[in-house]
Amino acid sequence: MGDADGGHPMSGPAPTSFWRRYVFSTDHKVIAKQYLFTGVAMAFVGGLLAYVFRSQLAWPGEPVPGWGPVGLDEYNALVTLHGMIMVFWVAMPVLVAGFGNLLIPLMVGTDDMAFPRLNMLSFWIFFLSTLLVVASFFAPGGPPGTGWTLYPPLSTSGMPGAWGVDVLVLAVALEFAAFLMGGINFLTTAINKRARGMGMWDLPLFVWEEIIASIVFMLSVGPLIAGALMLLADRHFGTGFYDPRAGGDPLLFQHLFWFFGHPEVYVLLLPALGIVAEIFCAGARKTLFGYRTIVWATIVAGLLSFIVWAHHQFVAGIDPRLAAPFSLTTILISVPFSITIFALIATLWGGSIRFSLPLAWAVAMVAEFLLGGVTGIVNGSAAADIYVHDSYFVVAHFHYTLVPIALFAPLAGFYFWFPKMTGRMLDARLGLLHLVATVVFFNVTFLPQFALGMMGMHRRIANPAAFEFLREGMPLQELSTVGVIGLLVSQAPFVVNLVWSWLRGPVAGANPWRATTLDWQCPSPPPHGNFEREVVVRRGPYVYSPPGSAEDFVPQDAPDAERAGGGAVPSPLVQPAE
Amino acid sequence: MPHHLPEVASTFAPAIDGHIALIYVVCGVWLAAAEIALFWALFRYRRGASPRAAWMPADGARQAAWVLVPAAAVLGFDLFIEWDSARVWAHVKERTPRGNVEVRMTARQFGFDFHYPGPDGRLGTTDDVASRELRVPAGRIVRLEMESADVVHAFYVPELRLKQDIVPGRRIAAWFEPTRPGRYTIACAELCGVAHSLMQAPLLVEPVEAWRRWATQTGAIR
Amino acid sequence: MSDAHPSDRFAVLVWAALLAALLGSLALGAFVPTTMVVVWVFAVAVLKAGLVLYQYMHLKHEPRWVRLVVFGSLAVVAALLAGTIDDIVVAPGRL
Amino acid sequence: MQAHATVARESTSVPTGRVGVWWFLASEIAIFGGAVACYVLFRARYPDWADQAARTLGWAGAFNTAVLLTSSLSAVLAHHAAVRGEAVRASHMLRWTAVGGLVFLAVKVYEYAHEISAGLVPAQSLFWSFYYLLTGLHALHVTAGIVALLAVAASARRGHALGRVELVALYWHFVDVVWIFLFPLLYLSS
Repeated sequence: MGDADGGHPMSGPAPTSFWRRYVFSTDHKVIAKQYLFTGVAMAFVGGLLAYVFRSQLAWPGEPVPGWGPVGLDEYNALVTLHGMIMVFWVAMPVLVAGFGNLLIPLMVGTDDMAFPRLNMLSFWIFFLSTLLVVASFFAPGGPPGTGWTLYPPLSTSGMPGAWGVDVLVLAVALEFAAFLMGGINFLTTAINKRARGMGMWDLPLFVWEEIIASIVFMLSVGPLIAGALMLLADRHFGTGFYDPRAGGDPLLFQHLFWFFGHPEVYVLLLPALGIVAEIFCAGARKTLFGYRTIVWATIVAGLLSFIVWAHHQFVAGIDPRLAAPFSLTTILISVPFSITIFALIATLWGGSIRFSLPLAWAVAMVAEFLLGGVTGIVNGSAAADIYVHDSYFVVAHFHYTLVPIALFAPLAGFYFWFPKMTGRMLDARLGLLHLVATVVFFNVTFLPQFALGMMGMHRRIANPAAFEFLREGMPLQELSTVGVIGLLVSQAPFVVNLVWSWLRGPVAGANPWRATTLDWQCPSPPPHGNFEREVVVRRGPYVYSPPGSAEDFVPQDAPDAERAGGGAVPSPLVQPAE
Repeated sequence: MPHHLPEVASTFAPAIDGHIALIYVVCGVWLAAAEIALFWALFRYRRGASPRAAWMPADGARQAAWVLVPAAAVLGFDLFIEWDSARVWAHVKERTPRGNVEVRMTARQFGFDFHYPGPDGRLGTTDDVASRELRVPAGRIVRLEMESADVVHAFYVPELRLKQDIVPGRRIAAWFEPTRPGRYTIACAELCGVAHSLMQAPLLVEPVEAWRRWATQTGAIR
Repeated sequence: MSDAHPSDRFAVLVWAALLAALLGSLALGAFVPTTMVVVWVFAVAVLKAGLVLYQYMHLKHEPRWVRLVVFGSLAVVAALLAGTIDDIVVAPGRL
Repeated sequence: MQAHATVARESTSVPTGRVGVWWFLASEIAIFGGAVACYVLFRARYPDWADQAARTLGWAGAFNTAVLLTSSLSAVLAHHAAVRGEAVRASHMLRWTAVGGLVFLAVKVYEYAHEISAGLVPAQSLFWSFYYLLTGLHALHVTAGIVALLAVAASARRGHALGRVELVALYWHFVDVVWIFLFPLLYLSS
């Protein structure tokens, strides 16, 4: 078959008009920035929602400055949209689409994604879904108040706002479509557009994590798309998929939702671990410890993630006998992730660690995520879940996992790749202030929630003081609310640093962190088409401090002869047979 | 060790608290070990003290062992926790013993309705006695058969350490044996609509004689 | 690549086999649907799907990982089925 | 600064377009698989659905299966023509495939009209809810397939991007395979 039309023509001449360069661009770097800024903007929206309902929790009934009194249905809607926005419109775009689009083509040494037009389409469908989710605030009949889990029959009865749920489900469906297209692009690019000489085992770990995350997302979202269609049909066409009176079963949606829900949190965790791995290696000047062990552990975790979902439903009405297998698989899945975390720590062991902001953020991510991970064992064990299910212990657990994943890791990635994106360095002093304030207020916000959870506080209640057993917890509520306010305010130095450094920050060269992966072997910011010469990969991704070499790093595509002292560098990984 | 736990008021509450304590101990040790390893590596191998990083070539079995052995230990502890969890879970959830007191409960949007068997001693008959409050004897097994009239609700009493969602279209049983007389609160732990935050009902645990006097006087039981 | 493509005549043969299988399943459909008949009907359906996948979609000539992609997604759906059978089919406590 | 355009590389033996289509079909398998799994679960729960399934037009389903199988044949012939570089024949065969799709939709519309007039609407019972969900979702995919077939047929006629003939044929075969399972599940189990 003629290869002329099989392979995609290389990215054509650089676009010139403003619209083609910045708005309707097919350049993966521009699309990455579009995803990142949409995600960051929605993070402030999600954060402000949290400020409002946390203020209601700390001082029930008092009008919240900047919002006014929070009614009961309003509270439910704030909680619902906070959950939806933070997962689907902050974590997914920033972690999967933002960093994925920015780094995959650069790291595999190619000019752009496999299907550039599909990539552009995926962003604009995502942008439409962002408008829709914001529109669901003002939908006739009020915003949706069903929790981000949208459990029927609550979500299929007309009670919580006539159109709010429909607009929200449509927004989520469009978001799924956008990420299916993105996933196909990521997989095809990583599989088929690798530079010459780059075998699958020479891919940086970040690319592996994005590949596995895309596969897990793509295969787990399918049944929920069918479930969402059934939900909309129940709301509008009088079908009874989830209506027991018509023979349907509300538990069906719970199973479909969590069959997607739990793999989804791993889809977010994997890119974060990838970002941390890249930064640890560059920071410690040391080869990633157990590269293949981590890749295989991540693949096993991806497979296991499809059979753990019912730990969200131990006491939700499923057959008690189902709890044993799911509790076992849930506890088992902590093993592959403990392998990855041990390997990341072992990467630092024996290194020559340079303090830098990205490394500080990556260490903060791992340190805080560990606490999130171990509290997962409490929820994963069926017996303990009898008490902690739907309690603030669960809320504290998933914030101790998701905030390190969706805030600390992307910030580590942002401080690390900002020089590559813009050609400028971020200011270290502002960065350190931002880091310390964020970590302190994060703990002030969520440590008290562990205590509230153990005290028995159950989720999604607007007024804890209405329950006698929660009255003595009110000081903890106020502490947690002060924490949220502090967390929001401590993002100010970051925004200042971002804007100031982009305009007038010190110029960063092509490789400020002296890293070995291909994304650092092209100019900052990379031109349209990324690499000026054909990239030929000669060694694995993490050749740091090889013996007998003056430089403490050897880029993946560096010619063999270039190394001081001649002689081929002993590649720590399989020399790609070409 | 688990902190801030409410008082114990049911027979299986100590088992659940004990299981949570076991997880705190095991996971606490692993957490401390990992955090210490992380921050010790940062300090010990800082650039000043370690000008050149070690060279660890391709990950052979020996290198992988450094990570697989601790992971195997994690697996071992996990399985131990899982064994203990299964034991407690089976005791609390997988069996619902015949209760000395049988009560049927219907949860609906924003309240709990309790039905006692009534003089004929059988539930579901016309002489059932309805009540907005669950009143039970201490030291006796109470068996609840729960249904929902509209959306998903949950029966939750912190002091009993008991939580059970109720899905419409199913009759779900739960049991507990209260130990300490007193007034407790039943709350709905599953988001069920606008006034979910206000949905609660009183639970009164009385000594057996006082309870029997009340029950026979109101005809709640035979 | 072009030699890997069987001739048009072979494609017509596969088509004939597919139609024959269809008639087979119709014939089976006439019987009282005992479990055996149902099993046979689905066996025919799997045979037809196999023919289309392997012959028409050239899954036979694709590298192993492409087959893994197809059967992997089927395995995921099977995992969903296995985990929900007890709750949806048996549905203990169902009114 | 226009970077030196590196040659269009394909790291594996599978062309990039086909890698993308196989992943797309994998996500479609998950969607249809999820919907069919829910239907199968409820069929196992309510054996009495068999007599409701009897009210479907078995002959129409069988005829439609034959139509889709035939249009799969014309899709393969189109792909073979494209491989041999016969642009006009490939485009011609793709059009016949699209015609097959239109015939399928016509029969579906007739079926729906017949069923709705007999009062068998989605809300009539859970079986019919699933019937409309599954056949409706499939019909949407057939419609999208017809549009794609005609688009590729038009560009193929000018000999442009003959590689896409195989990609749209792959998608069409997938739509056929889904129907191969929907037919016994919905029609034959009477």
